[in-house]
Amino acid sequence: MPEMNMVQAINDALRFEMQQDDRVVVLGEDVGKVGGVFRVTAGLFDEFGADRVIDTPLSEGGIIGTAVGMALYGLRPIPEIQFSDFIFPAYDQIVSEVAKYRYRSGGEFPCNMVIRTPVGGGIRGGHYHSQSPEAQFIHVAGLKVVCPSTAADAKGLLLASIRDPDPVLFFEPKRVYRAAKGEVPEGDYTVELGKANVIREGKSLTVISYGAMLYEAMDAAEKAAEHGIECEVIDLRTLWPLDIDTIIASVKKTGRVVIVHEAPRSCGLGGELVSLINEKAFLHLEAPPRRVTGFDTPFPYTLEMEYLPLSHRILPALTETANY
Amino acid sequence: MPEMNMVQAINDALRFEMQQDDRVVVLGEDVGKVGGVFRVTAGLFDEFGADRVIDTPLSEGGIIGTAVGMALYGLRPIPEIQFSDFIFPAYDQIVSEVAKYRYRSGGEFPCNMVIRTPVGGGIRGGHYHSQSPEAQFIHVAGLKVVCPSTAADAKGLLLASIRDPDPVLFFEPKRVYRAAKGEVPEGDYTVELGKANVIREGKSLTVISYGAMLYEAMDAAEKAAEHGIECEVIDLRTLWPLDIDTIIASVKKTGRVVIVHEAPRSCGLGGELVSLINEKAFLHLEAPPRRVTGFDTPFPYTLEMEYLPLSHRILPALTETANY
Amino acid sequence: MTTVSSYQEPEAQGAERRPDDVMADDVIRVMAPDGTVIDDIGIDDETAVALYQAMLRTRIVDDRAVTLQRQGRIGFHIGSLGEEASIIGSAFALRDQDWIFPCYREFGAALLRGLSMQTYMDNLYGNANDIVKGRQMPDHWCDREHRIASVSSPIGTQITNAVGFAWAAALKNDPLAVLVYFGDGATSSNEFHNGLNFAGVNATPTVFLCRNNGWAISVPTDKQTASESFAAKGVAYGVPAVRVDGNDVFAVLKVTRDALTRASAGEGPTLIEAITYRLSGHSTSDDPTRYRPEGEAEAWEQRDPLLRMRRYLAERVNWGDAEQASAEQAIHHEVKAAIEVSENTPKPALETLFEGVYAEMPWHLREQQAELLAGTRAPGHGE
Amino acid sequence: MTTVSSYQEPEAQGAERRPDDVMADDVIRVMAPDGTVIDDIGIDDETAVALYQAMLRTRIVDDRAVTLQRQGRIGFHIGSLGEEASIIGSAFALRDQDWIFPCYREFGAALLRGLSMQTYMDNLYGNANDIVKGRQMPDHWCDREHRIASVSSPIGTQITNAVGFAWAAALKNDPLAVLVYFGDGATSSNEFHNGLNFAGVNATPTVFLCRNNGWAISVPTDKQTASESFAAKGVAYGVPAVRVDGNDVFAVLKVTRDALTRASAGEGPTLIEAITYRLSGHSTSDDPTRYRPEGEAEAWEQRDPLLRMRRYLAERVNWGDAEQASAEQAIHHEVKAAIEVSENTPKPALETLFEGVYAEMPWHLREQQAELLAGTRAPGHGE
Ligand SMILES: Cc1ncc(C[n+]2csc(CCOP(=O)(O)OP(=O)(O)O)c2C)c(N)n1
Ligand SMILES: Cc1ncc(C[n+]2csc(CCOP(=O)(O)OP(=O)(O)O)c2C)c(N)n1
Ligand SMILES: [Mg+2]
Ligand SMILES: [Mg+2]
Repeated sequence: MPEMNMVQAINDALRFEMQQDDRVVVLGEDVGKVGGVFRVTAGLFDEFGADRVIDTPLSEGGIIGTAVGMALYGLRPIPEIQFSDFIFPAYDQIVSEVAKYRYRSGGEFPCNMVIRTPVGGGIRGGHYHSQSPEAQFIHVAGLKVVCPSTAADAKGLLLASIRDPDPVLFFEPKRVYRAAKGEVPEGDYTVELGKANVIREGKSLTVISYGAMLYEAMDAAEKAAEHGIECEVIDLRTLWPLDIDTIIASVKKTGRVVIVHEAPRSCGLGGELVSLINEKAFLHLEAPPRRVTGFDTPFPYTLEMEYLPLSHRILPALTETANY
Repeated sequence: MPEMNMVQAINDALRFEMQQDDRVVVLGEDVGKVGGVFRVTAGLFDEFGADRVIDTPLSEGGIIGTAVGMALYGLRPIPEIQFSDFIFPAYDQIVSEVAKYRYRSGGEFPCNMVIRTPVGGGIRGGHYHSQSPEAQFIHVAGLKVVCPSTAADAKGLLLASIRDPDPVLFFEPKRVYRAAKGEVPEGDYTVELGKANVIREGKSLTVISYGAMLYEAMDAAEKAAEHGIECEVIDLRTLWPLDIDTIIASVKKTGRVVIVHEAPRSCGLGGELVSLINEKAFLHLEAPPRRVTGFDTPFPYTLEMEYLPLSHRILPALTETANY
Repeated sequence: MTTVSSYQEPEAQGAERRPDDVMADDVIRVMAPDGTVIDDIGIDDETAVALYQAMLRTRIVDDRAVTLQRQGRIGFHIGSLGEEASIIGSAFALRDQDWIFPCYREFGAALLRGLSMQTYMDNLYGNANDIVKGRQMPDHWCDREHRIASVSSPIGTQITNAVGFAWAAALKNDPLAVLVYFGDGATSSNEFHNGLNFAGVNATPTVFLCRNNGWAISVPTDKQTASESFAAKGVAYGVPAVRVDGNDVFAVLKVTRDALTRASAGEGPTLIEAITYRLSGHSTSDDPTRYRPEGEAEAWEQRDPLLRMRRYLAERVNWGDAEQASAEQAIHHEVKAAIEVSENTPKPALETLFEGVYAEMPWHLREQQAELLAGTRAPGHGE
Repeated sequence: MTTVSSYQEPEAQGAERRPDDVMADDVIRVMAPDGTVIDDIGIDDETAVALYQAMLRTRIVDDRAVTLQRQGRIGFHIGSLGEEASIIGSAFALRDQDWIFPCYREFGAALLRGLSMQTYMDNLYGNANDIVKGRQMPDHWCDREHRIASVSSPIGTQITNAVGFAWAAALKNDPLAVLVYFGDGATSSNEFHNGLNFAGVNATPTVFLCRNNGWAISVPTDKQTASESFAAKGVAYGVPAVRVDGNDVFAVLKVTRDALTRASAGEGPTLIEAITYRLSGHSTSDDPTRYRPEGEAEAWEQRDPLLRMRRYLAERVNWGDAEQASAEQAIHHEVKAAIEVSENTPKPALETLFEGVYAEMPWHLREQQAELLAGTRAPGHGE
C-alpha cells in the first residue's frame, strides 16, 4: 500500500470516483486550475476538465444552492467550502434545502451531495480560518456528519460518503492535512459510515474524540498509561448518526468517560454524548463524564494553542476522571 | 396592572423604550404600516414614523447586516425576523459579525442589538413556520439568548435586552403569543437577564423548560402531583448564559431532572443542561436526567401535535424519573 | 367570479405609483386589455381555449380553497388570484422535457402539466395520500412525474436550485430547460443574486420568471428596490431580460417560448419580469385592506387576465355564457369530487413522521419512533 | 521597488482579455499612464506629494511585511501591491467626519488617516499591544479613533454593515458618509446584493469602492460574473456607478470626492469600480504563478501607480532620486523602529482570551478562564 497524507488520500478518493462515475462533479472557489488552496483537488482539473472541476463565483450560497439542483438532477456534486468558517453564507441552503429536501418531498427527491470543507484550528488562522462548526449541522435533522482523522479513513469515508444516498458534511481536519500520513489502500476502498474505531483498548476509562484532536487524546492516553491509567480511545469518524453501540459498550466497560473536541463546549457534540451516555449507561457511571474542549470564545490567533484542548489539557482530565 | 397578552406586552415594551430612547429603531419585513404579521409592532409606525419603524426589502441578511452598522453607529436596532425559520439567510451576519464584533475589535466596537423573532410550533406552520433554532445560537460565543413564557416576562426581558450591552436573540414563543395573558407592569419594567424563575416548588424532581413548552411542563407537573410527585418547575427565561445556580440548587435538592424543549433533541440545549448537571451535581443524581423534546425530524404539518413534547409525553417521563 | 363588462383602462391611482407600471412602453403586450390582438403571434383557437380553461380551472380551485380554509376544513391556502396569465402562459410554453421550479403560487401550472386534482387536494388536506405525506403546509407539493420540483417556504431558495438543475442538464448535454418562478420580493433574496450570477457565468438554460405582483405581503415594490424595473436587474449578471404584461397570457406564452428557444440554442438564461397584480391577500392569513392604497385593487380588477381572455374568446370563438357555465360546472364537479375523497382520507400514519429523514432510518430515529408509538396520542390527534 | 523608466503602454495580453479593461472608453482617467495630465482637476503640488508619499509608505510597509512573514517573524500578510492608488486616492478624498469600512488590503488608508505605524505593526505581530489583542490574524485591525471599522475575513460582510452605519447617520441627520472597500470577488457575495439594495432603497450616504484587481485568489473576473463590468451592477439597485482607472490616484480621488458630494447632498450612494491589478499573490499564502497567464503581471507593472506618480512629480515638482531616497529612508526608519518595539512586546496575557466576549464575563467563561489559568501552558506558548 502506498503511503499518503490526508490531502493525497482525499485527492485519490476524488480521482478514483470521478473515473468510475461520471456523475461526480467538484465545484467551489479555486478548486480548478489551482487545485484548491490546500491543493486537495490538485490535478483534477487537468484530468477531468472544466465541466467536472468547476471554479465558481465567490458565493458559498451559490455553490450549495446550485449543487442542490445538480443533486436533484441526478449528479453527485461534491461542493468544496474553502474553510468551514465560510460555510455560513450557505447555511440556509444547507439546513432549509439540503437537509429537508428528501423528507419534505415525501421521498420524491433525494438530495445527496458531499460538502467537503477543511475544519479546525492550529494553522494560525484566527477567528475565521479555525472554527469547528459540526454541532451546528448535527442539530439539523437530515444531515450526516463525518470527520476522519487518518489518511486511510479520509479516503474510505469519502468514497462511502459520495455513494451514500444522504447528504454528508465532510469535515477535513486541516491541522493534520499533511501530518496524518499512513498507508492508504489503492483503488476502491470504503469505510462504512456510522462506525467508530476503537484505536486503543483499555479498561480504566473511555476517551472519545475525532479529527485533529484525536492525536492529542492519544498522546494524553499514552502519557496516562505511564501512570497506570489504561484508556480506551474511540475515534468517532462519523459524528452523526453516532456509533452508539461502540460508545455505550466501552462506557459500560470502563464506567468513566472523557470527551475531547476543539469546537466550543456549550451545546457542542460533547454535551450530546454526555446525555446519551446518561440515558443509556447511567448506572455504569463511576465518575462524571468530562468534556475537554475549545472554550466558549471566538477562536483566537496568538493564543490558539492555549485555546485548543491539547494533550496537556486532556491529561489532567484523564487522571482526575480515573481517580474520581 | 393592566392585563395583556404577550403580543401586547412586547408591543408595550417597544413603545415604551422608543419613547424613552430615540436611538431605538425597529426594522424588518412588514413591521411598518401593517404592524408585523403577528401585529407585534402594531401602531408603532403611526407613532414613530417611517424613520424608526422601517419596512425593509425581503432579505434577512440585509436586515441584520445593516442592523450591525446601525449598532456600530450607536443606535439600538431591533431587527425582526418574521419567523425564526427564516433567520438562516442572516446566519452568517449573526455568527460572524454580530457575535464576534466586540471581541475581534478588542472591545472597540460593541455590537448590541435585539433580534426579535417568533419561534416554535403549534400554529400549523409545518417545516418552515415552526422551528426552534435556539441551540444554533447558544453554541456561538458572544450571543445572549432569551425566550420568555409569560407576558410580563416578555416585557421585562425585552426591556432588559434592549438595554443590555450585548447582542440578544429574543425568541418569542408564538404558540402562546395570545394565550400567555396576565398582568403586566405599566411603564418601566425589567427582568434581569440570566435569572431563571422557579415557578413551582417541589422536592421530587426538577423540571426545566422555557417558552411555550413551559405550559406543557406545568400541566404535566400538576398531573404528576395527583400521583404524589412534587415537581420543581424552572422557567429558564434566559437560555444563555444560563442561571446555573438556580438549576444546580434545585437538582441538588431533588436529585432528578427532566428537561423539556420543542427543539430537536440531538445537540440541543437539553444535552448541554444534562452535561452541566453531570459536571456540577453528579453525586446528587438519583436517576438519569431525561430529555423530552421535539424529535430529530423536520417539523411536520399534520402530525405537529405528535411532534411537540406536550404534557401527555412529559408526564410519563416525570413519573418514570421520580420512580427510578 | 367577475363577469364580462365593457372595458375601461383604469385611472391612474395606486396602480400607477410605481415606475414598473404595466403600461410602460418597453412592456411586451400581444393582446390589449380589451381583448383585441395587437400583435398576432399565431395562436390557434384551440390553444386559446385551452389557455383560458387552464386559467379558469386555476381560479375556481383557488376560490374553493379559500372557502375551505375559511370553513376550517384546511389550514391554509396561498393562491394566484389575478396572476393566472403569468403562471399558465409561461407553463404552457414548456416542452415535455422541461422542468418547473415553483414558488408557492403555481398550483395552476402543476394542474396544467398533469398533477391530478386529487393529488393537489390531498396536499391541501395533508392527509395520508398527500404526495408530501402531510409534512408541509398546504400548497407545498412536488411532482416528479410531471417534472416539477418541491415547493419550499423560504423565499428564493428554488432560484439557485433551478440554476443548478439546468446547469447539470447542460453539462450532460441533456436538451432541457428549467423555468423557475418567484416574486418581486424574492429579487431581494441572496438566492436571486446567486442564481442569476451563476446562470450568467455558466450560461445555464434557465428561464427566470419574476411574477411582479406589486407586493411582498405588505411591502410595495418601491420599498423592495430602487431599480427602474425588475428586468433591469438582468444587466448585473449579463442575463438578457424582458418585461411583459403578465395579465396577457399570449404575451407571457410568447416571451417564455422565446426564452426557451434561446436556452435550447445554448444561448443561456433569460429573466422575464411579468407585471401582474395580487388581487387577493398574500394568503389566507393576510388582510390586504390594512396596507393597500384605496382603489388599487379595483383598478387591477379591470385588467383581470380572465376577463381579457373572455373578451378575446367572445370575439373569436363565440365563447358565450353557455360555454362559460358548462366549463365552470365541469371544474366545480371535479373539485368537489376531489374534496370529498380528501376529506375522507385519514391522516398520515404516525410512524411516517420518522421515515425518509434519511434513506434508511438510523438508530436514534428508530428509538424516537418507538418512543412515540408506545406512548399515548396527543389530544385531538387520535386516529 | 521598480525605478522610473520611460513609459510604454503594455501590449494586449492576458491584461486585455476581460471586458472590464482599464483602457475602455468609459473609464475615467485624469492622468495618463505616462504621468501627463489629461484633465486638470486642480490638485496642488503639496497634495500630489502627499498622495505619493502615502502610496510610497504603503508600498514599503507592504514589502517589509512580506519579508517578515517569509522570515517567520509574523504569521501572515495580505497587501496591496499595485492597488495603492485605488486605496490612497479614495481615502484621501474623505472628510474628517467620514468613516471607512475596510476590506483587508487597506492598511494604507488607515496609516493615511492616522493609525500609527506602531499600532499597525503590533497588529501584524498579534502582541499584547495589538489593538485587537492578538485575537485576529495580521491585517485584521480596527481604528475607532480614526473612524475605521473592524476588518473581518468573511468576504463582503462589511458592505451591509457600512450601509447600516451610513443609514443610521442619515436617520440622525449626522452629515457623514461611509466609504466601503471590497474586491471584485466580493460582488458575488450575498452582502454586495443586500448592501447595494438597501442603500438604493434608502438612499444611504455610502460610497462603494470595488477594487477590481482582476482576481479573487485564482478566479479571474470573467468567472466571477457575466456582467459587462462591475459598475454595471449598480443599475440593478438604482445606484449610480462609475468606472475609474484605479491606478490613477487623481482620478480615484476625483470620483470619490464626487461621490461624497452626492452623498452629502442627500443624493444617496455611488458605486465606484476602480480598475487595478493585484501585482502580488493573493496573500503570503498564495503562489500566483500557478494560475496567472504569462505576461499579465508584467503588463500591469508598466501601469504601476507609483511609477505614474513619479513621472508626474518628476515633471511638476522636480521630485528626483534624492527626494525619493530621502522619502524612502524616512519610511524605512519608521518601520524599523516599530518592528523593534513590536517584536519585543510580549504576547497577550492569557486571561485576555476570555475578556470581551461579552461586556461582562459570564459564569461559564469565568470558570473556563480559571480552568485554563490553573493548568499548564501549551508547548511553545509559555510566557
Ligand atoms: C426567507 C424568507 N423570509 C421571509 C418569508 C416570509 N414571507 C413569505 S412570502 C413573503 C413575501 C414574498 O413576496 P414576493 O416574493 O413578491 O412573492 P409573492 O408572495 O408576492 O408572490 C414573505 C416575506 C419567507 N417565506 N422566507
Ligand atoms: C465568505 C468567504 N468565502 C471565501 C473566503 C476565502 N477568500 C478570501 S479572499 C478571497 C478572494 C477575494 O477576492 P476579491 O473579493 O476580488 O478581493 P481581493 O482579494 O482580490 O482584493 C477568498 C475566496 C472568505 N474569506 N470568505
Ligand atoms: Mg410579490
Ligand atoms: Mg480581486
